[in-house]
Amino acid sequence: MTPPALLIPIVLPILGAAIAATAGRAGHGIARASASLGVWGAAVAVVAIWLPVRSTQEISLGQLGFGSPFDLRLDMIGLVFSLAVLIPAATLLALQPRTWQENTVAGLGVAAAMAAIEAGGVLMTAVAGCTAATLVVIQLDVEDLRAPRPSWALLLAAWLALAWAGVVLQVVGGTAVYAAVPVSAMTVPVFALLAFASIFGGGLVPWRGWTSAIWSRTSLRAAGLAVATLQPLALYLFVRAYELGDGHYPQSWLNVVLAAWGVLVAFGAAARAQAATTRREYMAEVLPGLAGFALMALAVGSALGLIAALILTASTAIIVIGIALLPDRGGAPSLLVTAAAAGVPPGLVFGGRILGLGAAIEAGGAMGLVGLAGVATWLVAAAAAARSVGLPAGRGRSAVETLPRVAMMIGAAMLALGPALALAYLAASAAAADVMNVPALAQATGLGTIVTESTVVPVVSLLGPLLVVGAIALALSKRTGLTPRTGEPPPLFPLYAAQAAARIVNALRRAAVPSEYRSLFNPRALENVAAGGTPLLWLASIVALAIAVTR
Amino acid sequence: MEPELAVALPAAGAAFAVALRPRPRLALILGAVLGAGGVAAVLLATPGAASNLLGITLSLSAAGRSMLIVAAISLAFVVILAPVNAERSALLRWGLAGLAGMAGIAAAPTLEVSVLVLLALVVLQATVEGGRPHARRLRAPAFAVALIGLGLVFARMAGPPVLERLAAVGLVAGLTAALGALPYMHEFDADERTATSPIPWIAFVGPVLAIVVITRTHELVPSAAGAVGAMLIGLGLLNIVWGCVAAWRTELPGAAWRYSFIADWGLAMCGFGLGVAEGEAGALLILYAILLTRLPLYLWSRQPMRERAQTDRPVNLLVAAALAGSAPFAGFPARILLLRAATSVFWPFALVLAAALLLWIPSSLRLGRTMGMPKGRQMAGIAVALAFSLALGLYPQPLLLLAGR
Amino acid sequence: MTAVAAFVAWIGGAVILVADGRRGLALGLGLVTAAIAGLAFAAGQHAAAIAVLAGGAAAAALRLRSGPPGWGLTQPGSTPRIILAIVIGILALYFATSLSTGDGSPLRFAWLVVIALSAARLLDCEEPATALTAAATLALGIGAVASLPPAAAGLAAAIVAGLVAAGISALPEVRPHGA
Amino acid sequence: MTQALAAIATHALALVVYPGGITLALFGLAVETVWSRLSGGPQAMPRPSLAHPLIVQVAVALLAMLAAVEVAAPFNPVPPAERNLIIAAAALGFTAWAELALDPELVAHPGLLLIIQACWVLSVLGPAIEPETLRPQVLGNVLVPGLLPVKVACGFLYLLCLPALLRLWPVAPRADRRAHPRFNITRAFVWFPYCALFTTLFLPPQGEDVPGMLRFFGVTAAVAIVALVAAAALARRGADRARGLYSRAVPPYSALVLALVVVTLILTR
Repeated sequence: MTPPALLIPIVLPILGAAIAATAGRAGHGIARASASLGVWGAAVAVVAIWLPVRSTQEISLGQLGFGSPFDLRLDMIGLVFSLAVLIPAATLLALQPRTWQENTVAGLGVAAAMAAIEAGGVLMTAVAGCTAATLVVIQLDVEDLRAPRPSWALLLAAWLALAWAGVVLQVVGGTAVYAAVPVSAMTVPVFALLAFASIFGGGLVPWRGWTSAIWSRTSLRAAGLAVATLQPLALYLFVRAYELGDGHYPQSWLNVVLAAWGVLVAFGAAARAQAATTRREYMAEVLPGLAGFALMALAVGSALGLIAALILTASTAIIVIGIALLPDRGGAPSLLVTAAAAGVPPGLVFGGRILGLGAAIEAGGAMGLVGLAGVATWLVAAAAAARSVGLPAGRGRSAVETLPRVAMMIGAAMLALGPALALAYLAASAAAADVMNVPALAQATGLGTIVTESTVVPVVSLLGPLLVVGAIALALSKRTGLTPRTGEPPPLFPLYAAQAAARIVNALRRAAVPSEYRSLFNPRALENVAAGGTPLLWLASIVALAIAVTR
Repeated sequence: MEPELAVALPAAGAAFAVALRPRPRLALILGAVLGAGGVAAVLLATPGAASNLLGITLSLSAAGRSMLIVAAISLAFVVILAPVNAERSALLRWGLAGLAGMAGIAAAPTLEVSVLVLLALVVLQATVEGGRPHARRLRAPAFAVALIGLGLVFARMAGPPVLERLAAVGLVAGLTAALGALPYMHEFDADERTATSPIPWIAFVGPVLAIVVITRTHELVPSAAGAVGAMLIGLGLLNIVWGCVAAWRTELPGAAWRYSFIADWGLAMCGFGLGVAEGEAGALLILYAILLTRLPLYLWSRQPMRERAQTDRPVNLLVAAALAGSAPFAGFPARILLLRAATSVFWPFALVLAAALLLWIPSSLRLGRTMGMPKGRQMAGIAVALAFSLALGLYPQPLLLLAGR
Repeated sequence: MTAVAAFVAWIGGAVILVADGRRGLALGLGLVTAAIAGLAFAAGQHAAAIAVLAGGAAAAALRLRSGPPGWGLTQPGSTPRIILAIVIGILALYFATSLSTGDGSPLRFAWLVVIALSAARLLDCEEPATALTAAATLALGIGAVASLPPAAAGLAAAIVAGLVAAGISALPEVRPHGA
Repeated sequence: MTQALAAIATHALALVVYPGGITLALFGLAVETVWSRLSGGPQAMPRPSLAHPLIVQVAVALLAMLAAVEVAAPFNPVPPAERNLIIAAAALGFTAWAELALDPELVAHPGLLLIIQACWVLSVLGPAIEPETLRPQVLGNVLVPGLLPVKVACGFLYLLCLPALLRLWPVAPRADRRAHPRFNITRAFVWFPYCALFTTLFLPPQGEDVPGMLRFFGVTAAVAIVALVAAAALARRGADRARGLYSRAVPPYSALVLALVVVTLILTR
């Protein structure tokens, strides 16, 4: 493969979107096929480009004009995140019906996300990421204008923050290209900007952020794609931050703060999930919870943590498909997807969380305490998942956009994939080596076991038999208790903080200038004065300017 | 002789178009040919090379030349895909007159001559029949000319440094007044024809004028560069905040569009005020975007605004994204350049700027809706405007190179 | 000589600021033209002086064609304008003589008063003829700044200024046609 | 390949026979029988259908097996290096929620149970933070004076939580209106992992010989007895007192333990 091939994974979804836009008017089927084929093509292309070489490939296509070179790069980290974006997007585009406009915008959004991942520098990632975010917002609005969606301003702020981080790197270090930034340029302010971009761009917040809110939409076609596109991008930035800092964040306390934030995100999601009144509300909290755990693992700062984060990110990418295709009603599909997402053993999420939390505790100190909180949070999430089985369905979704059997297969596959954790670990450790020094211990892992600092996790030999025994036992068991129960189960604990926050927000929204003072501030009068061509204002302004500059 | 032709050919085109008003098609053809000749002259002109064919030395700077080219592209594109209710020959007539004036402003040997050309343009525009009284239409732009004139007088005076600063006040305030930005906003009637409204100043002539005035100001009052920068940034921020908030909250959609131009100008003023190459490049990008995207979109929004048709289709949202400066459109790289400039000069300003950049979103969503449900030529026009914005956003290098950046 | 010319320029500008009739406006324009031409002569810029004189004279003459009839010099409500003219004169004197240094105070005074008084007139008029006269005066003032030392544009600027001034006065009056 | 198959075979053996499946079932049934007698419940063990067990029982048994193989029982086929505390904690933690999901009648006051479970997690993982290890037997072997207060405090907390986690407290589920506690087969599966985990974490490991094995099971049984006695005492005092203890006493005590963990962490660094 020649380096220009790196353009293919970006171009193919654009091509698919273009065909969807031009030929899609003839029938939504053509649009659906072209958009999904474009994205599938990109996924295949990414693998085909990387496999023959199995090392980083780069291409530089000159300057773009705003201080950023048009550099593309595909390394193992890029490959992992590309697939984390492309596979769920391609699957959802293929399986769910959409209008040609939705297909077009979705295809373009995926292309932008690919460009963000393949970008060789921070600035290009910012431009491409902002494009992806913009297209996600448009896609959500096209689907349903009045339904909840992420705040455009917040997303723009996030990507602008990343752009600012890029320009700071340029000013301080002379370049914002990932591979060339001097370690000294990766300062705490730069990291803070990057973290802001990541947290708000990906909705990684402990309160009910957009990743939860969009799940209250009537249709979840765009919501699934939105999370599948933007959430991995957010985590990707934190991974690249390691590369910028030569395997470290600028200060070790940043790791602790970020990991604690990750646990808070997961706890927030779990707390809301356990108080959900419908199954839809519960499902809304699954992905933020998964992202929170991935963030926590990522922030540990060790190779094991990063590997766990990559495994969790990949798992989340698959679970997104299941959730997006799941009907609101209960039953085996719902139970399996919920169990897989909650990290029930021997699933892949279980393995990822074991590694991530283990990495935190093995790191010791404050990080150990964060790990402890992480385990507790996991159990809260498990309790919420258990409670969700008895919840009523919610508002219900159009049957056309749900595929319970596919969702059930995904859930079952995610549970059965636990024994493949070692394989995932191998791939993730190869990817982690792109951004940090992976100790020989971690690299020397065989196909069956994972060696951590203090233990060895016998993945295949332990989880394999467990899976087999479990499958046989479950096949023989009597299925009772899976039917929806009457009455909504009470929350495990009330959300006092959320209620207080909601009260404050409502009070702020209702806040208005008291009527007796309204005459003091009359925007229309102010506009009339400013825009009325008032010579007195002009003269006063000149005097003010003269005084200001001659003082 | 390219600069002379760059002025003369569009001027002749405008004159023919006026003279041939009863025969609009002929007027259109002749105007287009002469206008194309003028643009060819601009294209062939070597930046910085002087020509003295008429006893007056004319030369085009790289930035001025690039802005003229972009303005010509904008004009051609607006004329070709003219809004349904607009008469193409009228658009071309006024566009060519403006282009001739802009070429004159850009090619003039001194700022005084540029300002005289501007005054001629101001009076010519005020002479066209419009909705507002003649004297009122003349007032603000002519006052701008007077302010620049006073600035020039102070710049010519020998004496203490305060004189240079006063000169800077005159020049900067004059430029702001010529554009119609805050606090020197021109009277605006949303129903007025575009040609006679303040929009041409802020959206068509303004970019070239700003380049000329700012370049000359740095030459005339070099020791007051700090004061010039401070004033531009101060006024820029004022215009950003006011423009964005007013574009969002004001009652009439037409006025909202005008405020949106003001907000963009605020950004450009900040870019020029920062006084570093990246800032100027960012400001230039904003000005290109005004000419190639915001102005054409404004023109195509006028008919739906009259019909009070507001929709939220994908195209409206794309327009909103382009106007808001979101990636991948032109505003985003411009903002990156501005942030870089601000970071290298005084990073807290970058923070203020970054926060201010978010103010564009609500107003842009509103403006996007005013495009109605575009069809036919309007749809094509909007698509081309968005394509220009996209090209500028993804690959601004060629235009910035054209401007010598 | 130059001081007298500068004083005449102020008188001319003041007349334009105060006058509402076409004759008054033409007179003011004529006085300003004469003053600037005189200053140009005094500075040795003969060709420029002629250009300004020609353009200004034509503008003044053309002004007589249109606008409110009569002189209109002492219309009710003109007192503030008279005071403004005096204030502008005093301020210009301060800037031209006290604040700035070097030769050519009358020249500086003339520049300042012509431009400031025409700007003041532009801000306070509703009549097209008055506004156009102020604009023509402004053109002459800026032309003077460009054509006289220490600026380098010389004759070209004077010709452009003369042409613009004459052209402005030649334009027809426009009345609003409604929205 | 042979090694891999051997590893699979030994782990399968551990899961199904010892210390998993059969072992935990025998241990649990014995203890549960004692508890049934103590609490005045049915004297005879119900006969679950081995051909078609209830799904909740299967799920809990699988989780309990996974937890059981992580304990430091002598002759455990799973090598000591391959045992992991988080797997044990997570698997045991999930048992309660598997019951809530599949048979909510089994779970009383899930909210309070969640709080107790959080306290229990602290008691399990608290001692692991300073040594930075996840091997359960290593933690059991820690006898550093500086870490002993944490270990003792966590051990006590573990024992405090045990009756609630095993649902031995006199707090009945809303749907369960029986006068006496029923013979709980699902609970029988978790007796061994809970008690053996305590033995593993808070007492030094026993030798890999028969006396060591007897000692291990003796201590584990003693832990079960402590839990039974505590549960009986709670039963006598009534549901309200039990709820009061677990909602007003155990969480503050856990906070103290957490503070102790933090202070120890600071002092040892």
